[in-house]
Amino acid sequence: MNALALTPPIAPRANPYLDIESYEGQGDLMVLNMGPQHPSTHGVLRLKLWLDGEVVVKAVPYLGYLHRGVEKLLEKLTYVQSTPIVDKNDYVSSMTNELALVMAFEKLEGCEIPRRARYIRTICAEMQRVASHLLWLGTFALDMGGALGGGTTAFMYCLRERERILDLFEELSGARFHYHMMQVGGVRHDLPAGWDAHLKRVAADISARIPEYEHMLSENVIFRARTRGVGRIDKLLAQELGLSGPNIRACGIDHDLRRSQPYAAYDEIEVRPALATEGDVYARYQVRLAEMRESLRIALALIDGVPAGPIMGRKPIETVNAVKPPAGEAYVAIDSPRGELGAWVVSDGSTKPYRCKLRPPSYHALSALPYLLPGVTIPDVVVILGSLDPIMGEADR
Amino acid sequence: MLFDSPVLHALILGLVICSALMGVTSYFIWFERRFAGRMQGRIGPEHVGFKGLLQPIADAFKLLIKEDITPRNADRVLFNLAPLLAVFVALLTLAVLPLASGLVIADLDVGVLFFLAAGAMTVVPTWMAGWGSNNKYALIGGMRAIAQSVAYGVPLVLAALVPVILAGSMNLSEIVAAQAGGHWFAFWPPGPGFLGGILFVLASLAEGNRIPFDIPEAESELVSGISTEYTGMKFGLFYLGEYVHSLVGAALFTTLFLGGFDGPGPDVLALQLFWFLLKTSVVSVLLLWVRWTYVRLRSDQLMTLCWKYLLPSGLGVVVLAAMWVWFSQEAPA
Amino acid sequence: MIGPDALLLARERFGLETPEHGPTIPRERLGEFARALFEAGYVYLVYVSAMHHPADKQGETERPARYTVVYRVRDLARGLEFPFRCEVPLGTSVPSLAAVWAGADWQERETFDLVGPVFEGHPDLRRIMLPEDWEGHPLHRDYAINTPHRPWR
Amino acid sequence: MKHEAYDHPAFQVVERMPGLDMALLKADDLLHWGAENSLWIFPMGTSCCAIEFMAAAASRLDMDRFGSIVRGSPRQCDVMVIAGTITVKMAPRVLKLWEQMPEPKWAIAMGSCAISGDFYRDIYSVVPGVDTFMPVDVYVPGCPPSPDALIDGIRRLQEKIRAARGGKPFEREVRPETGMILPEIRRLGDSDRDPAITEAQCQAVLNMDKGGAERPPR
Repeated sequence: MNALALTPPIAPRANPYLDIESYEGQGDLMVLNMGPQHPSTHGVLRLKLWLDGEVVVKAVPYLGYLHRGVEKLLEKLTYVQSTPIVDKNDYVSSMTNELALVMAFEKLEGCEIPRRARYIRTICAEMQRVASHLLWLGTFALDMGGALGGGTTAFMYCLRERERILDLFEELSGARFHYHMMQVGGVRHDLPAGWDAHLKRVAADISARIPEYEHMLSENVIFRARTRGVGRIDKLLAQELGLSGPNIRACGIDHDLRRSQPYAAYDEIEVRPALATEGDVYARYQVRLAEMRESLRIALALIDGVPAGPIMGRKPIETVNAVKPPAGEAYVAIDSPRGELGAWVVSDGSTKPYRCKLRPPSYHALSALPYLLPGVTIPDVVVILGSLDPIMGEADR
Repeated sequence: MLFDSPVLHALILGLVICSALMGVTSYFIWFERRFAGRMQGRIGPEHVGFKGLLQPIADAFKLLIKEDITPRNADRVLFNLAPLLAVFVALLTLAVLPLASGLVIADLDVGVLFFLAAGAMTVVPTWMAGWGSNNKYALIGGMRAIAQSVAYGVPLVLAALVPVILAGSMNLSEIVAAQAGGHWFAFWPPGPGFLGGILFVLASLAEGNRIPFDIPEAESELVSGISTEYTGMKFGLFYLGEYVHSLVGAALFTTLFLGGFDGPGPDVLALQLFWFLLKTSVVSVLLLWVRWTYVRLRSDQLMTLCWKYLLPSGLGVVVLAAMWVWFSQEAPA
Repeated sequence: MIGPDALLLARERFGLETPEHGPTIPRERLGEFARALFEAGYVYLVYVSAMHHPADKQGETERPARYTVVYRVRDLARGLEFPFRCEVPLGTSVPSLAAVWAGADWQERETFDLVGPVFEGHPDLRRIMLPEDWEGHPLHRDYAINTPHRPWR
Repeated sequence: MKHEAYDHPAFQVVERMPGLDMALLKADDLLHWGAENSLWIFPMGTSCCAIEFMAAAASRLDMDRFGSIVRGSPRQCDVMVIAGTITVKMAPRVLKLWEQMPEPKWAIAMGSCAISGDFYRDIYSVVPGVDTFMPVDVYVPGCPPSPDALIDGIRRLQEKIRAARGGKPFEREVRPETGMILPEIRRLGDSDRDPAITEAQCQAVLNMDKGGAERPPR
């Protein structure tokens, strides 16, 4: 038994299947539905809370309000058509979605990706991570501050920076949101002229802004009081639930797919770990800020050395059934801003995948809620939910 | 003393001040949205009239024509009375506020006691709205308001005691007179006045349910707290009551700690009124600044703040003020 | 990369051949195999998923309609990974691993909801994605993609 | 012929007092000008369009310029912006929230998922277009529509309110027909939509919270 796994759990693990009738609190419990439409459930998640006064006794999350049957649709569409579908799963970082799916198809087909395409993929993934963490920081402060208050100010600042990055991607791929940038064998759009200067300007501005956010949030005594020691996850539970990305790195476990299974151009750059130890909300906040800085550093380091050459490793894709991998099975996982985003694809030799399962990190993050919420008051429910950074489009697929 | 009968005087002056305050509050809301816009790097209301000046009027008209919904099994009396009471209680404190020497609706000798009592009543409409609207979120908001009101009540009284001790009277006009000639309580006795002022600001922020203490009306977790079920003008009254309370809180702070209408220049009514309004607007802009910077506290953190930190420092400040008064008097005969 | 000790475990103790996508464990010994993996340090559950196969002929043997339930676990300390699976004909249930990995609870609920294998021994096997009163499992090969659901579509 | 709506005593007074009806007309005109210029928005954001909706409310394209702020509770809002895919499990909740909004209310269907279900429209769990169960005033096409497209949608809604107030005819916006296969459930304004569907939808909303769709866990 490796030492890392079985560190003593911090708090006795809450029982998510507590029998309500057998609970003897002072009065009877109030059932509160933080329903699918709620200002701070980050999309359409419904939390059924049993409250004793204002303390949560039991929490049952209900998902599925955004289940769009993506896995069934992927079985109906060919390999080439499936990239735009997956864009809309994790709509805050759609490039990383495409990357996971496309790398799974490439592993099935076994084609080789040119070095320039790998560089472009890494830079886009890292800038997408910064944009996604910026949106998370904005909505996280909004959850804490309220619609007409301090939280909105941090929200506006973060979205102002995010617009800069969206301009960058609009210049590269023509779209603000769903880029359809990756394809089997390489990348669809090449870097326009002057794009690297634009990227350097944006990256310099944002790395100058991050201390401003810290000055406004982490040096603020109320913010620290609201986040220190709240929603602590212990290491064993985090691993059993399959948490990944910032959520598990905040618990002190250095599980980063960019380093353990380097893909795209991560083998040519050294990714420094962003770790914290307590595993509470403040640790996740710190890990995400450190990751933003790290991603900007990686993007700046790579942008100068982008090699010349083709951006497409196989013959260009003209028809819809151009990609026809041999029968087989492949699982590829990459490190999206929310954690390990995997695609398990089974192909039966035709131009349509036989089965395509996407492994969303948000679904695993949400499965931690029944363990984290008992014993916590309502304002902390909102803060813990925000700190896990779930995206319902990805969790519900 | 108009028409030398206090009742007529109070009636007319009260009418004038309340209607003026309604206009000032609606444009204070416009100013806050522009101010927050500038703070957040965006333009506030812009296209409704010149620079958005007609925006508060448009909001008021829209609230007038909205359908007036009372939830079916809501407590009808409490539900409909709460907004009216919210505005009434917020305006009540105006009665004792001296705008200029002699220009005060009711020059009570127990002015400080009166506005503390009116302040303590602000929790009643919040709870009535919370209980009356038969909505779980509003109920939680209402319960939080009650727990919160006990916590900030005592530090508010202690903070208001400091100017009473320093001025030796509870009549607000005499407190302002005692601060005449630049001896403002916030600065002149360096110890107690300044600390008492900070305490008063924190407690009045909590009393008016303003960020960072807007826990009963917490939009992000309680949908919109106590005013979840209110539509149209009833919600408008709640919104107005909150802003009137923050303006009146700022006016109270200037009266008690910044010398009310005292300022350089001759004691002409117009000049005194100008000084009073200038100081009040500066203080209310500072409160706005606080509102758009800080995040919200949890209710139990507010309790620990009030009971463990504000209360002892309030006692300390009162003792300091008393010692200052004791030693500054010449030895008793 | 694939954990050597888990491969050893699968070959010696359970006598299964281990192709590239992981051994196929009979359903009776799945719980025991999972517990052995957990003891061996594979504490990180990556995912649980399933495939539905209609009845087909492989070579000459007639294979009934069946589910293939697929698991993948990791040991973060040693950086090892191990996929394994379990084939079950349509009617029978699969033992639930919710007692071994806490994460398997939601994973199995979603697999049951969309693909259809029943996980017996699961603490609360309800549908998680679709409304509770939904008939049928969408990811069956014979489930039409645009089945209507009155009164909304 | 006495129109039954007008035999309310208040209207008798208006008829008798000379000039009062003109005054009321002007007053109504003014009040609707207010409604037009302070549209408080209820963000029914479910998926990607909700992020673009936030970008429209953020600092580059500021919705506050037209006086439209975002409110959390449906009771205080005039416009419901449906941003994102509406699934079968979410539809009764959207209809219930629409019913809870006070009367002069409008709806903006933002994004092609809300307009017609986009490429998810023939999937088992997606409602093909929001106007199959609720009236929609303005359609903002796009996937996702850029923030200035949404603000153009809000301006179009303001023109619609201004035209309706001035009595000028304003033809109802029709969902952009792109020659796609129409869902069996006709849109709300369609002539050949059988009322049984509307009745079933309202019934589904009623027994929604009686555990109809969600059996509570053991």
